[in-house]
Amino acid sequence: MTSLIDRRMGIFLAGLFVLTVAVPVGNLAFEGKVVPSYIVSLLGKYLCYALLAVALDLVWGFCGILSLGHGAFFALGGYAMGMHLMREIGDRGVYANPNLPDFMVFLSWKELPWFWHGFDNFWFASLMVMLVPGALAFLFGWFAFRSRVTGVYLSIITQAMTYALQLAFFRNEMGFGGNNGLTDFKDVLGFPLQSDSTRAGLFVCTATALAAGLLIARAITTSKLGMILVCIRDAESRTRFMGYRVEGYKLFIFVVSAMMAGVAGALYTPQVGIINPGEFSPANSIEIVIWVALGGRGTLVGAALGAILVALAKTLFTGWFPEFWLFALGGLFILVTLFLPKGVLGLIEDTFARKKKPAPALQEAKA
Amino acid sequence: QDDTIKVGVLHSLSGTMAISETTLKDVMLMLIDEQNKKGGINGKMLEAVVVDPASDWPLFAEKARELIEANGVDVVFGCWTSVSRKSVLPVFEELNSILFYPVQYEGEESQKNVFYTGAAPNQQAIPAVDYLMAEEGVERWVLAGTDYVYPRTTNKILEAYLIGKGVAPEDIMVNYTPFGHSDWQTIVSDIKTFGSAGKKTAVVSTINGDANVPFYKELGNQGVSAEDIPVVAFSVGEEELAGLDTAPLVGHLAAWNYFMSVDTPENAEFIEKWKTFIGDDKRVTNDPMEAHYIGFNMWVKAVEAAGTTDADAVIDALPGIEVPNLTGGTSVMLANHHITKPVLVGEIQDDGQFDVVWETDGLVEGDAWSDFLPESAVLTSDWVELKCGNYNTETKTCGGASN
Amino acid sequence: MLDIREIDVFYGAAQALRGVSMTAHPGRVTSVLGRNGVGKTTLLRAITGRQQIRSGKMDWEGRDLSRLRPEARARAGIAFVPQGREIFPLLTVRENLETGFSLLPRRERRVPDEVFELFPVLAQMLGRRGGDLSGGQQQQLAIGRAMVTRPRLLVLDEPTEGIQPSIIQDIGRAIKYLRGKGDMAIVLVEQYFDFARDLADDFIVLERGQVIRAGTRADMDGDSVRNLLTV
Amino acid sequence: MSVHLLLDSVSRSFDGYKAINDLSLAVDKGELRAVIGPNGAGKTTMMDIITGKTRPDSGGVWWNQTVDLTRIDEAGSARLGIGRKFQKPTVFETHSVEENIALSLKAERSVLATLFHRQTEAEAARITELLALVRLEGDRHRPAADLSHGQKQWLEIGMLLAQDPELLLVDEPAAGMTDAETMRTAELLRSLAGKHTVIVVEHDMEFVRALDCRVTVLHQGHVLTEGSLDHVSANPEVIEVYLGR
Amino acid sequence: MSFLRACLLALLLPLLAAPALAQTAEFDALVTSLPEGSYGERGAVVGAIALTGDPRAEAVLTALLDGTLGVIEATGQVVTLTPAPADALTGAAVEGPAAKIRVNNGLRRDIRAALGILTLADPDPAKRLAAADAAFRAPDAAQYDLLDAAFAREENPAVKSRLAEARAVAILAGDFSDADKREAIDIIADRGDADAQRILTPFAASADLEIAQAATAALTAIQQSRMLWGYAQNIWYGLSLGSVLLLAAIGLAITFGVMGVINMAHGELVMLGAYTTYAVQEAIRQNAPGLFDWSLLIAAPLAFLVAGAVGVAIERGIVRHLYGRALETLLATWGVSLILQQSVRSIFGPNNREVGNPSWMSGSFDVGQMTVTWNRLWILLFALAVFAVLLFVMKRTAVGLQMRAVTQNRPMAASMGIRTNWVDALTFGLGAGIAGLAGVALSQIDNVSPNLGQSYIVDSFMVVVFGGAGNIWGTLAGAFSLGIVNKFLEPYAGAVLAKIIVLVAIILFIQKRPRGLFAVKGRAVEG
Ligand SMILES: Nc1ncnc2c1ncn2[C@@H]1O[C@H](COP(=O)(O)OP(=O)(O)OP(=O)(O)O)[C@@H](O)[C@H]1O
Ligand SMILES: Nc1ncnc2c1ncn2[C@@H]1O[C@H](COP(=O)(O)OP(=O)(O)OP(=O)(O)O)[C@@H](O)[C@H]1O
Ligand SMILES: [Mg+2]
Ligand SMILES: [Mg+2]
Repeated sequence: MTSLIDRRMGIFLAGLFVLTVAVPVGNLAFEGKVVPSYIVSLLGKYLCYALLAVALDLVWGFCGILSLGHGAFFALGGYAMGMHLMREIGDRGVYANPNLPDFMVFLSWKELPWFWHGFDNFWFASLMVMLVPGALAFLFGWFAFRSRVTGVYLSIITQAMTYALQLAFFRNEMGFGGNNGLTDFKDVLGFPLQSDSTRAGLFVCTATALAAGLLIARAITTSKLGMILVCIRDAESRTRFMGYRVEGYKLFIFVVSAMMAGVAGALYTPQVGIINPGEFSPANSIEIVIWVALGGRGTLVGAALGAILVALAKTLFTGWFPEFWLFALGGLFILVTLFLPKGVLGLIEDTFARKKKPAPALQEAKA
Repeated sequence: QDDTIKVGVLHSLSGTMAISETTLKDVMLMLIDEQNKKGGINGKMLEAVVVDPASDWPLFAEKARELIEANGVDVVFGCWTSVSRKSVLPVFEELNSILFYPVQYEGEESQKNVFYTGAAPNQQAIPAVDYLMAEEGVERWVLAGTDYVYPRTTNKILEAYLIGKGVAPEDIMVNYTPFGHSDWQTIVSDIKTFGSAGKKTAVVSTINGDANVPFYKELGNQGVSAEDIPVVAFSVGEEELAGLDTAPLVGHLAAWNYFMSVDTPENAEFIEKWKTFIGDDKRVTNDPMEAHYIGFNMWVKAVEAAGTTDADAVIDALPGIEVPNLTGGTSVMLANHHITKPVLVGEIQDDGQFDVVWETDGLVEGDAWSDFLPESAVLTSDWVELKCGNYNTETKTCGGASN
Repeated sequence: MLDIREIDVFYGAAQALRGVSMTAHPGRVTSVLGRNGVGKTTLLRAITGRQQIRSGKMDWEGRDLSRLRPEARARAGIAFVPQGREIFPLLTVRENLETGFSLLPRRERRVPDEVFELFPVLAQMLGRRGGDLSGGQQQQLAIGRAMVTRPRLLVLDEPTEGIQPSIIQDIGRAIKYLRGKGDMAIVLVEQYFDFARDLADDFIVLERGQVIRAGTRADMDGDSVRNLLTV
Repeated sequence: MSVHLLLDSVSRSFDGYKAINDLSLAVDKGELRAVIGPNGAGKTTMMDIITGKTRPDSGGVWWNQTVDLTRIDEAGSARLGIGRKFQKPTVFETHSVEENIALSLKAERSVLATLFHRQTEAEAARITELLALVRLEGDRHRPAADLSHGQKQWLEIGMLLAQDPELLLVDEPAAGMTDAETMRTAELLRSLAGKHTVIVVEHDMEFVRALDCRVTVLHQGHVLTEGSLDHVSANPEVIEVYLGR
Repeated sequence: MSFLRACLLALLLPLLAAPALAQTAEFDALVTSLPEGSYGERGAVVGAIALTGDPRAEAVLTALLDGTLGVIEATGQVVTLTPAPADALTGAAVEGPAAKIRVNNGLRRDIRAALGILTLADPDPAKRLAAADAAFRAPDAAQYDLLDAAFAREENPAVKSRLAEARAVAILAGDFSDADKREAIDIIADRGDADAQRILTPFAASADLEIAQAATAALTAIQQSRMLWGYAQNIWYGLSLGSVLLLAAIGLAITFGVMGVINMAHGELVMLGAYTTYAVQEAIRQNAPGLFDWSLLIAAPLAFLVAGAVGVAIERGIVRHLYGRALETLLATWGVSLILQQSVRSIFGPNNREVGNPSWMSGSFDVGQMTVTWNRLWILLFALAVFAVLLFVMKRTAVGLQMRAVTQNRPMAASMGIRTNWVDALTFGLGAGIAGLAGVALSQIDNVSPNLGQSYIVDSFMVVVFGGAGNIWGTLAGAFSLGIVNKFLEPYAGAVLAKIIVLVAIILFIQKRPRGLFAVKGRAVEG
């Protein structure tokens, strides 16, 4: 069957590796002159998005589950990590309360709610980063797939899920800092978050996670299981008649994807310094879908590229023409759909293919 | 090294908050323009650097970093929502730059690099409630707000305050709604019912942004008049009213530190300039605009005094700086990085303006840490003497934050 | 009459028809024969405008067909019974039939009686959704639907597929009847050799996208054509 | 011989329309059975019920006299060993012809097994063999979407064989095939009988004759008559509703 | 307050009887001093004006209350501003810039109190009713005689019954006999509303046993009827919330439900409708203020056309190239929505625009104990009308049939001679146009800002899918059931939790019915 690392994956991973080495070195060795510090966390953020896009592509591109709620898994991962970072502040908060995060103190919480326990331990938190989104995905998927909720119905209930979570996390009673979310992080594993070397370290972690995510996704999609996922995408009912329990496959990939999204969120939180319910907003989840569609659905590398491209466009456009950037971004989306049916990756590959060899010779129609 | 002084403007020009923040960006451009006409500062021209954080909180942090690191701005004027401010705080702290924050907020914060030119709760909520109690004889209270930190905190402070003033807990009704709530039928009818208990009732509204228009429309349509149940709002200003037919709302109240209708020469001049700058005779001015006006002038004075835009020097120079505000007084930057402001209570008129019906005797000092919350009553902020934003007066230590 | 000359059709880079020519005349049935995957459906798709031809000529009643969009071809009197039936699944049987009205003048907008005479089951099932019908019923509906438009060229792709023997006979009779009226040309793709031979006035045999045999009914008898269809 | 599949007075209606009406049918192990009947008689619906796609309103469906098929879903019935070819060919369009066959091969169907599956020599050989049988060797690497209608029919037959089921439900296999291929298909199915139980639905009487087996005639969701082809086609009612004169 | 009023009354009563011409000079002086002083001082002046008994007092005070009393700053002359500036005292026309005299809540209350007394004998029954109402709101035993006299001479039944209630309140507030009080309690109890409940509550604990019993019995009855009315109220609120959801979603039921295009720009099309309404109202305000009440009727067809035209442009320019690639329409229409949002922001500015309610859309009326606001009622009717028209078009017309055929199988529809291009454009245009109509209605209850669309898009998709995509009846049922469930939850759970519960309920419901409330069933969809 297909090899684990095909050409496009190879090129992307090689590029990623170069970045992983060059960015921290360029930043640390030259005191930020070659690569300014803010570029490091910016790129780190992009790579988190890329991992999130890969996670979505896994379920959408290969299994046809258009999740409009993947932001929820990302945010949950982010919150799990945020909770740890919050705990790590200890008594250095403004109210100097060693047991409670600031927002709890000033909302007069008397003790730490049960679900905050354990998060002072980094490893526990790291586990939760995957387990919490994974558990939610399992629960949600178990019901939905068993009931054979598909297509737009599934999309919309995933949207309802993330929307409900957004509203819930807004509530101060939930104990997650309400609208402001979790902020004011000081350090992670004892390394101050505001230092360049920590940032570089986080960047390397993110790049590694992305590479690992891509490889895992690729391993899954090139396996027989991956082919069955595509069967489910194209003709779900037919797949059942072949004896495959569709719900099991969907559940598996949905949970894997949710965990991957959770990891992306966990890496995101320390790099942007805040996690708040805005991440649960339906619009955010739609944007993830847009990254994947723009990059090229069902291509993994394309999804990652799409995420990076859109984020980059947003960064540049909001700075270049703050008043009109929506025109540029909106126009970009329209043009890509109209003229690049296979996404940005398709364009890149077509250009290369054209350079390599002239148009493919006319094949014989076989009878 | 540069021959201009760069001023960062960090306000959302798109997304949900653009509705409020775009105006503040324009005000900043106007103020910078004016200053340049006066010859800049210390012989250097000012240059505005505008970016769009698009109502996206993490993007605020990214853009702040970009402004400071990539664009090399010396000061940033920006943010509206608390979460956006929270999001950029670490950036300003790390890169040691200056942020002027122009919006009323829940307090409970004082940071070395941030200057709060909007109202703290004691400069808006408490005086407004005092007015209603004293002048309108209100005994029953509806605290209605959008479900997020500012209303939650403000209502918490108010509840503590009201109960301290002898209001019975059953005479306080607290109600929260989601952002952008647009169906107010049930809540308005609940308010009516709550208000028909025989005691004079008022609504203290911390309803945010877009939700206000449908709220007031529903109030008007269900015939809740200001004479029966006045609503005093902390987030509704001239800009918000510009989107409403105010005829049914006449008499409802707002508490601010500035109203466009205030009759002072400074204000007249400001309004005049604003209308010319924006090229629209119908545009209104509002409280956060004045906050930027004050903040900007304070910063200019501080830079002039320090002779440099170097952040540390300016931060040190700012406390104690006095500039005239638009309501006829002089605002002072306090050691806790908040400013002194008058508190005005205005009634909505049918032309969309507020008529000031009450104001505090003198200027009120912004208090970073509320005296009505037990945990923060013991805290104080002083960046001049104590060099601490959260000094605990009981243990005589500075909380861990400033290391 | 329909006059097709030397047309080439491609799917992407793969050529499905090479220099195919054929004609169809009013009052005559032209059978298109060939094994699986030789390009029969492709030829009909080219006639009805679903697939563009790359070269060659297609004339219908003196007009150049190749530039017309599918609906214009329908309006020019060409009706299509596609392989796979393509019933509008969520429309009722009645509505499926009525989709043919759009190209008729207002007064002629009714379902011809022949349709229900030929396929009585359709009359019983007028209110049911097309997609719920059995395969064979759908096939009957597809033929009936094509007849609603009163075509002058009827293009049928394996109309007997999945249909019970008695109705196959009826369809045969119907095609004969339509041919007998003399104003309709019929192109019939059919695998069921006896049925095709029975009806055909002219025929062509395709093999790998090319016409390997063409002739009239008389040429079809005997084993030579039948042999072309075996592997 | 034991009864392999038993339908015991099964009924099913859709919005009041009785598609299957008190249908009883028994098929022995290794038997080849043809089912004919007018369009809309309920033949496809019967297969839907056997495979768990449609639940009957009443009646029982028994597998090997022990397993109640009405409680089992599509995947479950496939795992029991019931394979099906659909009336309207449905193949996995983006997969290549070869992959379509490979995925159908009899093998462990669990998530983990497929995740770690590696294709064996034997499997590869079997695929080649099947492709040759359905004459799609040349189209091996084409996406199934590109096949013509008849080729998809053949591919489905190939997929069905790859599954190697105990019971084959074959819905109109000869539709869209040339007469010669129709005969070949009949031969193929006959060769399967004995080792496998086969139920074939077809309207082509030549084909049914070539199957040379017991024939069940369905009409309005009910068994009209049963017996050899000659026997049933002599039945005036069958002639009336089905064969025509 | 009430002491002041009592004094005032005591002074007023004889004055009402005596001719008051001598007071003219004093009246003039008082009126001239109206613009000056604090609100408190001016409140006293208002009282004094009423006391003069001058026949012009009512007109001046009414004008002050309505905000049509002004002052020419240069001269201090007090003028009435409508219809044309005229001297408030002499009625002579005057020239010059006049500034409105401002009033605050307290002053307004003073004016109303003063007016109430002045207008109990007004020839206009509406004013008498208002006066009676005012008296009812501010119970005052001292007013008893006055009310009793008014009651005795009143002939209008509506006013009379209100006067009876006002008198009853006055009795309950004063030192009257127990029998009188019991009778008063009965009168109040008949109202059966919140006011009655408020007034009677203290008497349930009265020392007099009979009074206490009467009050308690009345209160229980009131409570029961109020509970029933509460349900009615919730249903009504639910229906009206549902009608808003229906309007927002119904266009989507076409573009998404029928055509299968994930139209993320739907919200922006709604927004365009709202902005069209704004533009129409602006034009009317500038050119023909008299037409204001017609503004919505003018705006509706225009909004349909504007949004419909934009819809057609989107379909022709973009969506047409994407049939068969359903999910990519999401990407492209998201792009369109960003562009539309920003365009509106650039053209109209980022702020809310003012869209007024025509008079027939303002205010409310009471049905029993339930308040029904006119705008909600009209919106409900409008939504139902739009729904009915749409249903008719889709199910009963040839175009509707063609639309459904084209969306189910585009190539086959073309082969049947249907002009698919035209029908596609028309269908999308119809969906978009209906979104525009929704915008007209939403402009009456919500913000008109560039964000308007975003706030409805999630709900709209939710409604369409919950109801069952592809079924217009489903959209109707979905909208109303979500609306009603939401409104029944809200009083118990609060707005935020209610919304969360509804979302979770949708998720659970879809498990039970995986294709929505009005699922399209059968072979066709199950595949
Ligand atoms: N959409 C398509 N894309 C690419 N190739 C196609 C497509 N449709 C058909 N083909 C190829 O074109 C050739 C002719 O196909 P066509 O459908 O015309 O055959 P046919 O003669 O109708 O066969 P059948 O009897 O099986 O219906 C076949 O080789 C087929 O694989
Ligand atoms: N899901 C459904 N909804 C409504 N009616 C159905 C459904 N499934 C089957 N039917 C009806 O049941 C009857 C039997 O259909 P079925 O497909 O089983 O017939 P069949 O014997 O296979 O016919 P054919 O030979 O034409 O394929 C038909 O009238 C059909 O319309
Ligand atoms: Mg074919
Ligand atoms: Mg069938």
